[in-house]
Amino acid sequence: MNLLDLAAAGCAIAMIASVVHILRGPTPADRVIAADLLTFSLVGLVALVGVRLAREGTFDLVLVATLVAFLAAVSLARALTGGRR
Amino acid sequence: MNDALLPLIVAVPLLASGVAAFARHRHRWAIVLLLTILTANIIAAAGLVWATADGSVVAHGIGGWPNGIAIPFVADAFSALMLTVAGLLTLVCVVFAIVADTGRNRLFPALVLVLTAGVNGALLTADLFNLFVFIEVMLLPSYGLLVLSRRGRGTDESVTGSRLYVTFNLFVSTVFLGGVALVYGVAGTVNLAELAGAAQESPLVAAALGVCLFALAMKAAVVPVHGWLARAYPSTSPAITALFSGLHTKVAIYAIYRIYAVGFEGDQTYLWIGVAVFSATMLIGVLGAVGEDRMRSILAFHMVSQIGYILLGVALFTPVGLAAGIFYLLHHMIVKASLFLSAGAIETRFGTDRLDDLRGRVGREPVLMVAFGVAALSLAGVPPFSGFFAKLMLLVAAVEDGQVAAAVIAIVVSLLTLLSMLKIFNAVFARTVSGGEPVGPVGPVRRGGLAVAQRPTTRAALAVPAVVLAAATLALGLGAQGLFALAEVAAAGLLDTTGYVGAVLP
Amino acid sequence: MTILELIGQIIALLGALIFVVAAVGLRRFPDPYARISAVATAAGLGVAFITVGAVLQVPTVDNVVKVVLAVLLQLITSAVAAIVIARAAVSSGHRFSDGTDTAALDEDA
Amino acid sequence: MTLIAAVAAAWLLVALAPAFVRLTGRYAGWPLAGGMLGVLGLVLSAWNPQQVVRESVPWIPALDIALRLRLNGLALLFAVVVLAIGAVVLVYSTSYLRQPRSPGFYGLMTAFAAAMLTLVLADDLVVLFVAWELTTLCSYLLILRSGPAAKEPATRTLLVTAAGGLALLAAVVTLIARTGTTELTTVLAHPLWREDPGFATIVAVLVAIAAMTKSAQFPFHAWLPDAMVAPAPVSAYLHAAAMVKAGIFLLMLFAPAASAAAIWSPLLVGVGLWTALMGAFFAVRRADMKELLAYSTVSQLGLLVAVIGVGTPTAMLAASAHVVAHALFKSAGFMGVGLVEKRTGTRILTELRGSGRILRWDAAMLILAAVSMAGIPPMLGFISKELLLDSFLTAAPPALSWTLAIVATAGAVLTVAYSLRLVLPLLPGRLGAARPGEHGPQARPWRDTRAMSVAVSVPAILGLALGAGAPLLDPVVRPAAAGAAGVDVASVSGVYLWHGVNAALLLSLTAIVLGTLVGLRLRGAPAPPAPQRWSGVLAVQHAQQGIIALGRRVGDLTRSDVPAANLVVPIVLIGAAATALPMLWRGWPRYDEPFLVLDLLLLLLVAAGVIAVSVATRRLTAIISVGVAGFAVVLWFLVLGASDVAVTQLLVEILTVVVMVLVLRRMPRRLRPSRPRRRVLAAIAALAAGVTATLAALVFTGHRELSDVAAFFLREAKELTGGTNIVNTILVDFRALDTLGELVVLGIAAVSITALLEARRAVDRPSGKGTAAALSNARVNAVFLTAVGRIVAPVMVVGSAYALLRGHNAPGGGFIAALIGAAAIALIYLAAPSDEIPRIERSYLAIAGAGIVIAVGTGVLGLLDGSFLRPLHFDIGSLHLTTALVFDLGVYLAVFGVILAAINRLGLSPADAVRTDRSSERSVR
Amino acid sequence: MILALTIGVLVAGAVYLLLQEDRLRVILGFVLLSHAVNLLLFSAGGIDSRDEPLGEALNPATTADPLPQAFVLTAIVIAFAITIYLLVLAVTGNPSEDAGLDDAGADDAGPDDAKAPAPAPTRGGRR
Amino acid sequence: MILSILTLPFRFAAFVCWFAAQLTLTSVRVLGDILSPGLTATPRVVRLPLGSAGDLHVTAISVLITLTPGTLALGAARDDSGERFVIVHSLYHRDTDSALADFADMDRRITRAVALGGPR
Ligand code: NA
Ligand code: NA
Repeated sequence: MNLLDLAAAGCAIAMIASVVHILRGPTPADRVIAADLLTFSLVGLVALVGVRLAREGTFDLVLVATLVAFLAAVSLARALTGGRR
Repeated sequence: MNDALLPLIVAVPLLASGVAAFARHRHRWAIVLLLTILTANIIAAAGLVWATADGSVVAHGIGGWPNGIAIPFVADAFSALMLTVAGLLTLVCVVFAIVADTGRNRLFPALVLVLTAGVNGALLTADLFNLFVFIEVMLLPSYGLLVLSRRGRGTDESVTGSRLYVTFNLFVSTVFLGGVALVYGVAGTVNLAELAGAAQESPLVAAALGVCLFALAMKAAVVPVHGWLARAYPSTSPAITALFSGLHTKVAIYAIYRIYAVGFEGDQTYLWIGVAVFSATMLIGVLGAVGEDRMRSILAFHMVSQIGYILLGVALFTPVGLAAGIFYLLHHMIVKASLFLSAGAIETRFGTDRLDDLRGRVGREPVLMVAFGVAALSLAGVPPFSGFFAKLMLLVAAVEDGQVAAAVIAIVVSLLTLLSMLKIFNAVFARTVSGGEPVGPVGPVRRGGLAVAQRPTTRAALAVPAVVLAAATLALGLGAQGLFALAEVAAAGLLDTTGYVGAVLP
Repeated sequence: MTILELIGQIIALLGALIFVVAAVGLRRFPDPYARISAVATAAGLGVAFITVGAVLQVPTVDNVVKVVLAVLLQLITSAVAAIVIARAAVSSGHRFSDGTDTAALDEDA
Repeated sequence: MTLIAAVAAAWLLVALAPAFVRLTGRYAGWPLAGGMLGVLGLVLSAWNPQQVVRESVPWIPALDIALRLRLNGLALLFAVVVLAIGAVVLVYSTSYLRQPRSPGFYGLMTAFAAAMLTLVLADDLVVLFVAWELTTLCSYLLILRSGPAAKEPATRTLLVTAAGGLALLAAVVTLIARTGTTELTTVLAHPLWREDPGFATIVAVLVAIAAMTKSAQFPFHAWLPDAMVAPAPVSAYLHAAAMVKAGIFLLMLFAPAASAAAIWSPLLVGVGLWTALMGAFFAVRRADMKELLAYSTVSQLGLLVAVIGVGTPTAMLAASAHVVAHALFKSAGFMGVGLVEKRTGTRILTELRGSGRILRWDAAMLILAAVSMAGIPPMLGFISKELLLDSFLTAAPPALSWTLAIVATAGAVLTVAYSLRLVLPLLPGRLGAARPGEHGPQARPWRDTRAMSVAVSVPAILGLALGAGAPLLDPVVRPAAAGAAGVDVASVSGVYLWHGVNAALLLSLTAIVLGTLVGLRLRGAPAPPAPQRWSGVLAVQHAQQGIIALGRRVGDLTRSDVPAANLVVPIVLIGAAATALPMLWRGWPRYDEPFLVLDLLLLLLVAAGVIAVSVATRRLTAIISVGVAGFAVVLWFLVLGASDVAVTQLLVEILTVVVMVLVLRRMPRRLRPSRPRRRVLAAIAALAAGVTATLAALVFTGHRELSDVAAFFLREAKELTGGTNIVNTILVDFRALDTLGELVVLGIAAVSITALLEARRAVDRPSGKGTAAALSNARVNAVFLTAVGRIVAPVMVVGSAYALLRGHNAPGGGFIAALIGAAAIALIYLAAPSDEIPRIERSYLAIAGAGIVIAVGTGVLGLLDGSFLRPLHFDIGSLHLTTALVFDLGVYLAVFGVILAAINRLGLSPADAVRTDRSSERSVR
Repeated sequence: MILALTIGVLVAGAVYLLLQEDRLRVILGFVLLSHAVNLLLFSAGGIDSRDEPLGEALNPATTADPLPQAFVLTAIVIAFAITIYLLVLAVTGNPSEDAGLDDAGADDAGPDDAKAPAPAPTRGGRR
Repeated sequence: MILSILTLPFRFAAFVCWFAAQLTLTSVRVLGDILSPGLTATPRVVRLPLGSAGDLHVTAISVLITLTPGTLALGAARDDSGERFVIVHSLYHRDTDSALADFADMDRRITRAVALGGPR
């Protein structure tokens, strides 16, 4: 039993919880927040799965994700205000 | 000829399109570039016809990688003929577009050049995935051309039509790609030459290629998946409708011919499906046309109907049937574009293509009348125009093959075709024949916010493209021998694919 | 399993726990702002822990450099994202939970 | 080559017609008539009574189609009729026409004559059909050009005759397919006619239908009276002498062969006699001279068809003679009526009473034609009617023959009656006098219509002359009859005025007497109301409208711009086809157990995302939910061993969200709700599609070893390209063409987006008002993203460059690099305190274009090493460079261009958008 | 098996969305559909070998088929371009198309779902 | 100056350690609240004055506040005199003053940790 699997399971739980929260809301901001959590638990999962499967691109993917993933969050925030800055 | 130069027929228009993308406000040079490249394209294609007319096949593996690895470009008589006619059409439609304004948009040259490259690539490639890519290369500029309008404001209709067009074509592409995936899944290759006969040997490959064929049939607007075309085509500018009519569905038809010939080696097992479906296509298409009240809607439904005829050739898969189908295909590209262009000339001048709005308003238009009349008769299969010989050969092939029902439908559909063409002719040109004066309101007619000044007759430049193509259909009728001999060579290449396969995998 | 790997695994597990807690917080907190707060922490720290934990399994120079960079970036970008979301929430009229003192928002700035 | 020359000369006349009109105005009829007689001379000079003249010029050898001509008796007969009457009618036209220039009229009339000549001389099925269709076309245009009222009749005429043409086409196709040749002589002599009764019957019926439409036989007769809107010369030529004779010609041509079919004779005789009676019956009661003649034509053609159906040598002789007789008296009749109308302004019988005195010669000529039509000796009409009656009487068996003869006689009675009615007002003395209170018509002076008078006189007098000198006709009608009957000329008797007293003569005399009585009795009778011909016209009209209505309904089936409506059909079809999938089942695909849990987790995630997006009611929720599925797919790619793909997918996901949000603010917040019914149906379709897709994946994939091409890549890629990232070597080396296409797609997407947004501004909707005073300052709050940008943007740029450079050997490459670069652009846009600041004025098109130029240019360089897109390798010192990198740079720029286009074009606030629109308008002027 | 199910789920969702009226739903349907096809391409290469095709001396028995990966990369980017175009097209219609959907009034200003109560002034008198 | 550059890593490390401890403390508190029934939060929005701090400074303090469990920067503001503020949402501070004190402390530490002109 590798603890990383357990950690991956934790990330997965967080992801599923985010999806539920995305659907339940109740406010648009909640959906955006949940999307944020989802994105970052994905990054976690990528790191864990990538290492477990010895994927060479793992940390490239993580690095790229940390570089760009917040753009999605920022965009979604913009959506909350209807495009107003 | 050096086979390695074959890809240039795609590369040169692409290169030019990249250059044309720099065109800014004054872009006369871009138009000159466009016309130069299109002319060169025709010359190159004609050269290919010359090189392949004896049945030989020109092939080149791109990048010089080993056979089976490289993406192959192949030109035989069929693809060379298609290249030539497609190139010709493009040039004629582009001239019309430039005269009729759409073509003066600064984005126009780049879009058309990429479209040309896409068409050429799709006609030359012998790799299914690459075909998918080139279909996309055709589609993306088409999306732009669809909404292009020099006057600055697209209509609601063009947006709605675009949405349908884009959505449907995206669906088609996705299904096609799915089919390619299935082919790779079962056969382990997407190289058409390596797939030669595979569908005949394995029902799995047949089913996978069947998905690709289904997608292409959707793209070709075969009944019952034809509705999109009849709705989307009339929504854009006349020049673009004409251009698309000659290119998009026809590339799909070409691919259907090619894939069925190579992949299935003309397997007789599935031909009945084609005969049934394509007969229905002829009939439903023409009925739709009869019911429409706009020139371009009528013509668009006719495309559907005529596609049935064209594809009947591959569904017969006899030497005469294939040759007739190919002849029909080439004839139809010319005639349909001619019809769209003469309709477009009327529409450009009067601001509408609705028959009820045009009735009684069009004065004497002898030149357009003759052009339209000739093309319409050719479409209906009336001699001595090319459509007659196309239909005659097809009918003979069908009867020889025992497909009497299809032949009967084809004949009945001719009459309905004539009926719907009369609808246009009577509404628009009857006055020209009877020599009377227009009784409708004379003066600027406002429509879509545009004031159209009425001049005695349509500018000659607007009519010339339609006339050129109408003359072509007469020439192809009286001189059917020339094209038919080539069509026979092309058909022979489909019946016996060893030349094609051997050129790709020597 | 080396000790480094074990430590890494524990750190990663901790990171995962932070995510789980954030997920619970998402359920439990009364208003979007509290939830953003919970998620912001998890996004920054959870990812940092997990990636560090992961890189300890394959600590090549290449990977470590990437992870250090990633962690730094993550801490900054995730927090800024949270701030942007929070401000957007405020300016799009998302309510604070009852009992929140929001006087500071009203003063003229 | 005389025949060829004759046909060519005829068509040359067509080409010359406009020139003649230009030179001589309406008098062009004279030279054209001369030309036509010249053509007739050519034909006669080619004629050889001993031998059929045949000539051929190759046309489409591939299909065995040639311009084959042959001159036999039948062809001669019809050629003479067509050309001679044609010349007369052209002369008539010079005076009839009032417009100084009618190039269309003369062109079409000569074209018609040329087509008819080609038709009768054709010895090739295709040539025959082409000519046949040309006559149809010419007649349509000739009717159509006679005025606005002619549109509908012309259309109906065309539809009916074109339908007949298609029957002939069907016959032609069947003949070609079954006999393997297009040569008419061979086809007609083919043994198949006797060997295959089914074939014979089908072709016979098709030919009969074709002929009957053209010759206005029941039930296709309606078009002919309908077509009377055409001017007199057209009616005289087409609807009396020429076009309607095409059908008769066709029947006589095919008779020897088609009579092998049992149905041939009864069909022709039955339809012909019925039409003869019906036409005559209608003709008797017409008040309009032209209408009367039109129905008379229908009737006379009926007699011809019937007698051809009899098929004996006598019958064919009768047919041949009657063709000539009818051509003469009917052309004279129509032209005469036209002349009367020209001179008096009317052609209504009652209005013409008393005009005989003023019309004099013209009236006399019309009367002469009518006498021939009535079959009164010594006119040619009498002779041909005698022959007709005789043919019916000699047709076996006797019981039937008498029935036929009596019916024909009944027709003859009516013929006499209507002929009498036609000329009564013109007759001298009491018969034609005006009634008290009526003022006879005023006539125009004869001088104006001299040419018309001449033209009417020629056939009218010929009808008399050829009746008196009947044997003069023998050289023309006997060979024709022999050909049509399929016998030697010797076995066809000659034409005589006096046959002696026989049954036919008695019937004929009876007809004359009874007909006169009927005619006189009907003299004052009013014309019946509801003209019967409308029933036929209505039938055509109804058929036309019915088809149009049906067509509209067919169009309605697909009349929707909603994509869903157009997608449902293919989706259902695919689903239906998928029911065959279980038949292809070949066990479960190969699968590695260790991945099971992980795979299940990803499945769960995808499912969560899919369900979430399906139930979402808000746009924001929907795009976030789709992101869930997208992230799960990213993980799938990673798990499946595709880091490059995973990175790309991740970047694409993020950038898609960025663009989606730009779009989102221009749409309502809520998704358009679907009706429950649609939702349920869609769900069912979705379920079926899901099952189909799963099954397809199981059946079609995972059952084979590593493909040859994949094995090649794994084995050789490093060696051949120097790269160790196999996927990247495929992208930029082995399948660079795909990549080239892809980057072109991206680059041109930028152009298309620009085109779209220039053609049509994006919708804008007001964004809500700011609510929190303290946080409302965008400029102050821009610090966060700006600061992050200062840190992250350089990393992005470096990372982008890094990915670009090392892509060949490790995850990376042009796409990933560009997407990272594009993310930097997105960041700059998002960080800016206003929409306007970050715009990069239009250079994105240049960037995209440069990308395409660089990539294609690199590809073309490859030709130096023998192939387009062949990467070139350089070693500069220890540094190994490949043009694949330059290619990747092209990719990079293209991706960059499209993102810039989307952000620049969509990221504008309304005020900015207006400004941009103005500038773009300026730019296109 | 699991990948096949994933493809099935994606296709089901895609078809469901494609058959809806809303333009954005249709676009999202295409996004899902292209995911499905991309995974199908992977599946076509065989998914029992999942080692990355990176580096030298690759074991053909365990290394994933690189060709579908290249295909998918191409397909992703093409789909991306078209998706962007579709998105732009979705907002270049007539504003009246969405008449009735406009969440006018309170709903427009307020962020809450219908379920949540309408925004009300909170303590501190914000708003 | 040279000294300050040399000491920077140590000062920064010290700050990181302090911050880590801070994180742990607050984490435990928030964790306890979330995982136990009921919430003990006393949410409030406060305005943290930062004088004429630069952009990076404002961002850094906001990021740190946001990373800390239970607190969240909502955005920045600037008053007429040009003074900058960060508006902070805090869940567990009993009153505005204690919150401001905590944040000011954090601000002081980070300033000291990264200052190049020597500790203030
Ligand atoms: Na926090
Ligand atoms: Na608690």
